[in-house]
Amino acid sequence: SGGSGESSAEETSAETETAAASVLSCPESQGGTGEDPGAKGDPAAVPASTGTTDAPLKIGTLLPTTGSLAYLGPPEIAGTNLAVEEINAAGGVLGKDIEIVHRDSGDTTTDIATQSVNDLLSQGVSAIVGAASSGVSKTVIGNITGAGVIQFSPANTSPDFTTWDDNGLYWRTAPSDLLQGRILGNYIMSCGAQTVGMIVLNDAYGTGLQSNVKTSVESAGGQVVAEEMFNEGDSQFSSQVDSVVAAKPDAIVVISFDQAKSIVPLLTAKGVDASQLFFVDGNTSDYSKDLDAGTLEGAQGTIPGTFASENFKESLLGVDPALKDWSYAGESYDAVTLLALASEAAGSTDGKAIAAQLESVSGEGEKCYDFAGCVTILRGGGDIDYDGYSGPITFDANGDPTEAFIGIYQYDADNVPQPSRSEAGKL
Amino acid sequence: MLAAVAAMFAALLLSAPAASATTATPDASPSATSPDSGADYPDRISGVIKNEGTPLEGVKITANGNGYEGEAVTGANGSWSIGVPQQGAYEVELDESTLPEGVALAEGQQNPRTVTFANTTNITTLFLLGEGIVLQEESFGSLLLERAVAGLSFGLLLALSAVGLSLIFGTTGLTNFAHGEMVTLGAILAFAFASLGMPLWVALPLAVLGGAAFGYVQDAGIWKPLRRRGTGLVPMMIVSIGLAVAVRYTVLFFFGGGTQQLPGSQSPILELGPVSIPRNTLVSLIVSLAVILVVALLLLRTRIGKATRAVADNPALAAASGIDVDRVIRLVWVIGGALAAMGGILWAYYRPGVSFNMGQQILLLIFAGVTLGGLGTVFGALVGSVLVGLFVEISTLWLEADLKYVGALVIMILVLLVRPQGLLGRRERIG
Amino acid sequence: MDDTRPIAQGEIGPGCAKRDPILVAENVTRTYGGINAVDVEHVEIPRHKITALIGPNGAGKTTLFNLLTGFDTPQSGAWQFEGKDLAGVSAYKVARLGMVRTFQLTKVMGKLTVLENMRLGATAQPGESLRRALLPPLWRQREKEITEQADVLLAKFKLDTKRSDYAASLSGGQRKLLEMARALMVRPKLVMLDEPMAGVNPALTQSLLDHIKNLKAEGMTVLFVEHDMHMVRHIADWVVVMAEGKVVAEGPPSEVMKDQAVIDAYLGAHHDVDLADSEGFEKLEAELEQDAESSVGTEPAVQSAGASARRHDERKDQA
Amino acid sequence: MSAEAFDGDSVVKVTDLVAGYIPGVNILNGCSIEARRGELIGIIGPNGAGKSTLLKAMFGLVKVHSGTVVVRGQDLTGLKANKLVSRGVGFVPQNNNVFPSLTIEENLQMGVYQAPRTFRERFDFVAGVFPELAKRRAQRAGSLSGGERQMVAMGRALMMDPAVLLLDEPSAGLSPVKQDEAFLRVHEINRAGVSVIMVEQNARRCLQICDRAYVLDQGRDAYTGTGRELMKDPKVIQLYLGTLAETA
Amino acid sequence: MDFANILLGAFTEIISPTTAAYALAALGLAVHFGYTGLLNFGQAGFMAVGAYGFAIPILSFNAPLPLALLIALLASAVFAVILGIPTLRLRADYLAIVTIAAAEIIRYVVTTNSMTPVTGSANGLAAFTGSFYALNPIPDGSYSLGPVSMNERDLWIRLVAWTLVALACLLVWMLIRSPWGRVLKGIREDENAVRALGKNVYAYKMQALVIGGLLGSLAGIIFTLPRDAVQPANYGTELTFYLYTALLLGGMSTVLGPVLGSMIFWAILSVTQGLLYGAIESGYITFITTTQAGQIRYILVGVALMLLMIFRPQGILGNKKELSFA
Ligand SMILES: Nc1ncnc2c1ncn2[C@@H]1O[C@H](COP(=O)(O)OP(=O)(O)OP(=O)(O)O)[C@@H](O)[C@H]1O
Ligand SMILES: Nc1ncnc2c1ncn2[C@@H]1O[C@H](COP(=O)(O)OP(=O)(O)OP(=O)(O)O)[C@@H](O)[C@H]1O
Ligand SMILES: [Mg+2]
Ligand SMILES: [Mg+2]
Repeated sequence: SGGSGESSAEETSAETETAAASVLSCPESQGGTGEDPGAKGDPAAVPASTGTTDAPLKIGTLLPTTGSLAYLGPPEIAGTNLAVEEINAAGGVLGKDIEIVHRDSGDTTTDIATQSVNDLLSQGVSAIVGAASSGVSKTVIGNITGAGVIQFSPANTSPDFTTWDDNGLYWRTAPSDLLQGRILGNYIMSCGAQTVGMIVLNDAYGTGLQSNVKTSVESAGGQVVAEEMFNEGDSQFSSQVDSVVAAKPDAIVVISFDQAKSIVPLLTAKGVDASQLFFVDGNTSDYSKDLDAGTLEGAQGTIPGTFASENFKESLLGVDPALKDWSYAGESYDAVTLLALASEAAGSTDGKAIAAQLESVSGEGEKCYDFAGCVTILRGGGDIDYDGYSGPITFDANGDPTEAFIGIYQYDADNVPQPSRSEAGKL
Repeated sequence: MLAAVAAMFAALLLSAPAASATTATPDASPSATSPDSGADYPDRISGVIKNEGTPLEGVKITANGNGYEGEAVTGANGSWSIGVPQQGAYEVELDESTLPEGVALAEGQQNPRTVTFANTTNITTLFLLGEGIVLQEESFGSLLLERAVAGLSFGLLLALSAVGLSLIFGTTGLTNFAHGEMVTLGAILAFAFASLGMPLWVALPLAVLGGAAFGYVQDAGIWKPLRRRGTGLVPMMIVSIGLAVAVRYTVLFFFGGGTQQLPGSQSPILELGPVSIPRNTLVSLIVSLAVILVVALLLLRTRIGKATRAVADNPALAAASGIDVDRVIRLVWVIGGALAAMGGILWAYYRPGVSFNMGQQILLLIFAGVTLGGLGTVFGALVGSVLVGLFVEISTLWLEADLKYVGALVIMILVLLVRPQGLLGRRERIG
Repeated sequence: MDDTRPIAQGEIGPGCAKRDPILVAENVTRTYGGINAVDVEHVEIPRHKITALIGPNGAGKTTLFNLLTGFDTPQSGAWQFEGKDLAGVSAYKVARLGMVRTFQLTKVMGKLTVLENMRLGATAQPGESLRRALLPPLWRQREKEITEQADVLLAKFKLDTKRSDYAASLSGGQRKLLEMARALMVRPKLVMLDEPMAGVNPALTQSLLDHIKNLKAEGMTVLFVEHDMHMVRHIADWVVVMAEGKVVAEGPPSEVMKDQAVIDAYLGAHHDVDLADSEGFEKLEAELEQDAESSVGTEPAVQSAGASARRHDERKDQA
Repeated sequence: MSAEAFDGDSVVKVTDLVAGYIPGVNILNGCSIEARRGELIGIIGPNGAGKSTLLKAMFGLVKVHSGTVVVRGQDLTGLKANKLVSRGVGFVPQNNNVFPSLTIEENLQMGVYQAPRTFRERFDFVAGVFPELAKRRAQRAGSLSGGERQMVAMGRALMMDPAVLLLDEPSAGLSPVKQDEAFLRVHEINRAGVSVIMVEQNARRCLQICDRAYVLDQGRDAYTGTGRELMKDPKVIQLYLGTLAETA
Repeated sequence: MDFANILLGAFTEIISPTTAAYALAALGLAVHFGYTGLLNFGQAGFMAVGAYGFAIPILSFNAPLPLALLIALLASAVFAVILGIPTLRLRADYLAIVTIAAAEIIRYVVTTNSMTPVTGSANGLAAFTGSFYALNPIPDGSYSLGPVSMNERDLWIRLVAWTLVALACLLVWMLIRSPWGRVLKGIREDENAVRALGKNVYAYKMQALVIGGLLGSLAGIIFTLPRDAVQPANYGTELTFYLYTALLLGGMSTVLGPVLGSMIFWAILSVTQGLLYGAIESGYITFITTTQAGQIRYILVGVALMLLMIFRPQGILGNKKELSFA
């Protein structure tokens, strides 16, 4: 991947000399590949658990397999499955293999989530990993946390959950939009843009990012000259694209999920240079099959978390060979691993007891990077600090991660995002 | 904890040279952009100095705070960057004497200014020169023209699907909520055939044929048996909802939830006088119009066309006139399926993109078009859909973009207030 | 109540004034595209009488009914019912005022039983207001009365056996009967019947005529459109003839039916001829053919009908 | 025109027909009628007797539970309507007998749906019978007056040129002249070799022109005889014909 | 595969407040469509008006519960009237599309970002049911209703919801068997005939629209209470489709049909899920994964819907005879 990163760097610098003044000049790519956060433990060398449990730890998932976010489901589910595999290979939690039950979250139009939650709760799960969409999470958070079960989202980024009245049972591995938005906005300005246009998905995710990008653009002295919203379920974006292009901004941020696949061709057809385009985690994905080669070359995007390592990708493919995307796979993996560790630390599979341990297994203590490694330390009486695929993960009392890396990616000539640089931030 | 972050970051940086060993401009030298101080510090204050879009080289910036002073001079691309030892508040100043002749800071730009940073490793501040940020405005006329063209294309595309819907409604009385899925299927089939390696000129007609076949199978498998049993229109409508759900999720099952592109989905923009229009859109505009006119003429002029209207009016009497009602309805489903599939393909090029719910997403607009024009009339479907398309696009001149369908829907309601039978529909005689 | 005073005031003729009109229409016009469906200068309908409105097909009789009862709006015109101006008044208000019409193409509430159809016609049912509907004691009594009234009418109209069947299961003639019986449930001041007996069995028609005459005795005014001249002759006190939207003749039935213009345009010279008697048949035939000679060539067409029918047979025989 | 005209072979023979709309409720309870070559058959009876049901059952529009319908030697019981049309049977229903959104001309075209080439010729014939239809051929049937619709419905049947014609109250709603005209044309067609079965409430006129007639009551053929016989039968008069026309 | 658990799941759904909300809304549709013939495809809009009309006053100006309730009902009555003015003159099929459009307009308007402070835009509103649960007289603890156990909060909302359903059924039943109801049915069959008999058809239609709409908005409130959140996306056309499904499953011109239909609808959803996931998790089905099961389940639901309508088009409680006169 380093090889293609190189060519894109050349391209952009070449264009800086020749192309029109509006073309941006971003800080040099630092390249980089995803690295495992640290050495994995040896599952064979894990000592036996000191605690026991009557019922094995049972975790439910509430991830989208239908509805408009259906494409986000597979990597997330694979992430959780991979974690479960690894945990059980290391002997499970409290002496028993853990169980995982998958249910569909649908999207907010189908209201399938409530039903799935009822089903999961009736099966006695201790924690539910999900939902992906902040909107869905809001409709079920009362139900889940009201039943004394942990809700652990790998992908909710809405700031609202920070202050939600959740009995301390809502947690998430995805950083709130605050950080990604700030870093992206600032990064765009550091590329020399003065005016920014945005095409934004009108939902918790989109508007959260949008307002943070806007704040940082404005505080850097730039101006957001066009903001066009579209709704989930909208499917043609010509008016949004046209009016953003009409404002002739130096940079255009596309805050969307899959809709980017329809938005980008409209933008580039209108003569927008790829290097003016910026994406976010919802849409910084591989477009090699969707767009003509070179279309996105030089465009950039941010994804929270460190770059997905080759190792991790391979392991995920082992779980689900059909995977194409990696979005939130790390966050999902980390969610399950953290739950298992906290359960082990609590010596219990009760939701509230697990929740009480989440903060401590994520921060302050001896670094460890997977279940086998961490649980070895834990059973040896040590204090652990789990760092996962999604970042260093240290929870605050609200259940939010307090620090995170935001990876910046740059598209190569094949329309594949390549790691460009990484910025750390605290919340 | 902080140390841990730093360590992580260091690890990343360390891995970087390995990856970029062959890079022409080694990233270890930020001096490629500008020579500055504090290159080793991870926390940086930076910016780009441009005058009317041209980067300025050699402008000097200083940062002062927390007992540290750093300075930088802009590079060839106008960018500057000062590393600082820790986050916090710094006073940043642009040395105006280093600006070229005749260039000054824009009005209202503070200099020096206080830049505060917390929690992120980089902070940017811009010094705007000259007139600062100038907002770009297009004239209302050209905006209107642009939206009208977009609306016309969108409307014609809706019309193609709407004609199929209207035909089926007109002949069988069925409000077919599965029509969206028939639209989707056209695009999905086109995608499937194309990804089997067929050239487009084979894949697209095959997809239309597939749509026709779907219409045929639907009628043979569901609607005809239901008619036989004398099932009422409302239960049939619910059946169509069930069918829509089943088909939609079957497509999801095989196709997945993501968006895919058909070959040739990115098309250049053609400039025709004052109008600029993507090539694909222009082609689809012409195809829609031609197909609709042909269908309309067939219905008005041919025997079988008249038979469809006769069946619509009174199936029993149609049978008593020697019309094979089932055959006529079958034909209508086949044509409706083909038109929907064609609409789906054009829709996939217009958006652009193929997804499992693409038809469902425009179903309401299709219905609105059909209704506005007058249910069951082909020209009504055409006129109504074009109006819906135009209103969707033109209303964005005043409405927020996320309300763009509202404009069209309100107009439809208002028109029906004046003409309850739709624009081209006919009022029934009482008594 | 045998009122033998003359109906018209002054000279009898199209649009003449009546001694005691219940309905007066002035300059009512309605055009569809190019067709003048209704163009009535002046017409008055006498109170407490039975008036027949006759005229060729497409003369505008039904359209006039639609206009007068608020189901259609005229291009111009004014009309008063019992002195009240009705132009622009909506259909249900017209009915409330006591002017109730039936439809030529019957309208029955298919998925309501025949009895419910009848009950729906009744007026002054307090339970029809939303507020009182929830308190059955307020409307039970009235419901009982209504049902009795309905049962009497149903028996008269020979629909009693169909009382609790869905109206959708009625035969064509039974629908006509229900339509009329339902209108009578309203107990209107003026009942306007649009071809009430078309499709009704003649024996039954005959027995209903007395009922209609009784209505007059009860103080109702009847205006009806009918093509059955026996019926017109039998019960009408007054006949109004329309043609091409205009009132062309008026008068007592015996007079009007002797009017040559009416005979030419509407009745035909031989409508009383017995076709069973072959002489009569030929008379009529000759007459009609003579009429038709002026219009499109009937003769060759008839021949061709015969010819092609024979061809048809041959075709079948070959098959 | 009558007795000598038919040679005895039966064109339509309905035997013991039992039919109804709802399972379990029979409207026709074993009804038998017959029309021989070139005969004009009248069917009269009180409202709700099942006359229309009989025609619809013969034409495959109502479910036949038992009994047979034989047309020119072929058993056509329960065949679909359009099949019957191609075997030379034409039908004019009592209600809903035009296509409202089609123009008059298109309505008439539907009459010759299976033989579009004959349209010109047949149209001229129908125009001769009902000149007003030709004059307003472009008007939509839905906007026509009741009588005009009836003319269109009759016209459509006359277009068909069938071997057997089933008419359900063709004269209802027509003005007296038009009624006479209609009866006369039906008679003419019949004389040209078409067997006609006609349901009528204008019973006297019907009995006057028909060769034979059936009186239908409660789903059965109660009386039968030549038109003239029935017209004179006091019981028939009392129960079905009334005396109104006579007193006039 | 644990059949007891699957049945338990189905039973849980049958008594859930969401099912009660569906029942109320479908009952409203029975008034609209089943009895008056108004093909209202905008019931989701009424539900949205109820939900937002309830949540906004509480969140925006701290309205007490009864006031919020009143505002919600008033808002939906006003919506019904505004909707009725242009639409009640329309033919049934036109009305269907216009009401869908109106409901979608409502949804777009509460979704638009320009009204975020009031409506919360696409995120919706949350945390407004405190005053409702504060009224809960049931002491804390765990209660069981048959095999289902629930806490005091769940019991309270179920009690309220199903009591409302019962009251609404009673109300509709009384209205429909009154002469007022007869006029509605007459209008359903032929409004011109009813007009000719001197009834103010427009007013009756409006009354029916308002009553059904009020039931819809009550349903909207019940729907939000257990979630403590309103989400605009919940109120899309799909919801109306499902309501119609429930209505027709039960029988459209019946009072108990909509209630039964909602129960069946949710039981089908739950059982298909239970069977499918059960079969996969216990290894009976190996060729699909649980990821795909969510999709298969919907395919099954769609097919089940079709089959039900094909084999019992009049609904469970409906009268087959009515259908033979379409
Ligand atoms: N909506 C309409 N559009 C066009 N023409 C119409 C419309 N309504 C009526 N007409 C025409 O107006 C004329 C009068 O029709 P109307 O129904 O009043 O006749 P009528 O006297 O009742 O005839 P009939 O005795 O046949 O019932 C007819 O020629 C008819 O075709
Ligand atoms: N669609 C239907 N469903 C159920 N019953 C019906 C239906 N149509 C007619 N009937 C019943 O069948 C019986 C015969 O009806 P039919 O229409 O054959 O009578 P008819 O002899 O033609 O009467 P009319 O002279 O009034 O037209 C009547 O009792 C009627 O109630
Ligand atoms: Mg008339
Ligand atoms: Mg009949």
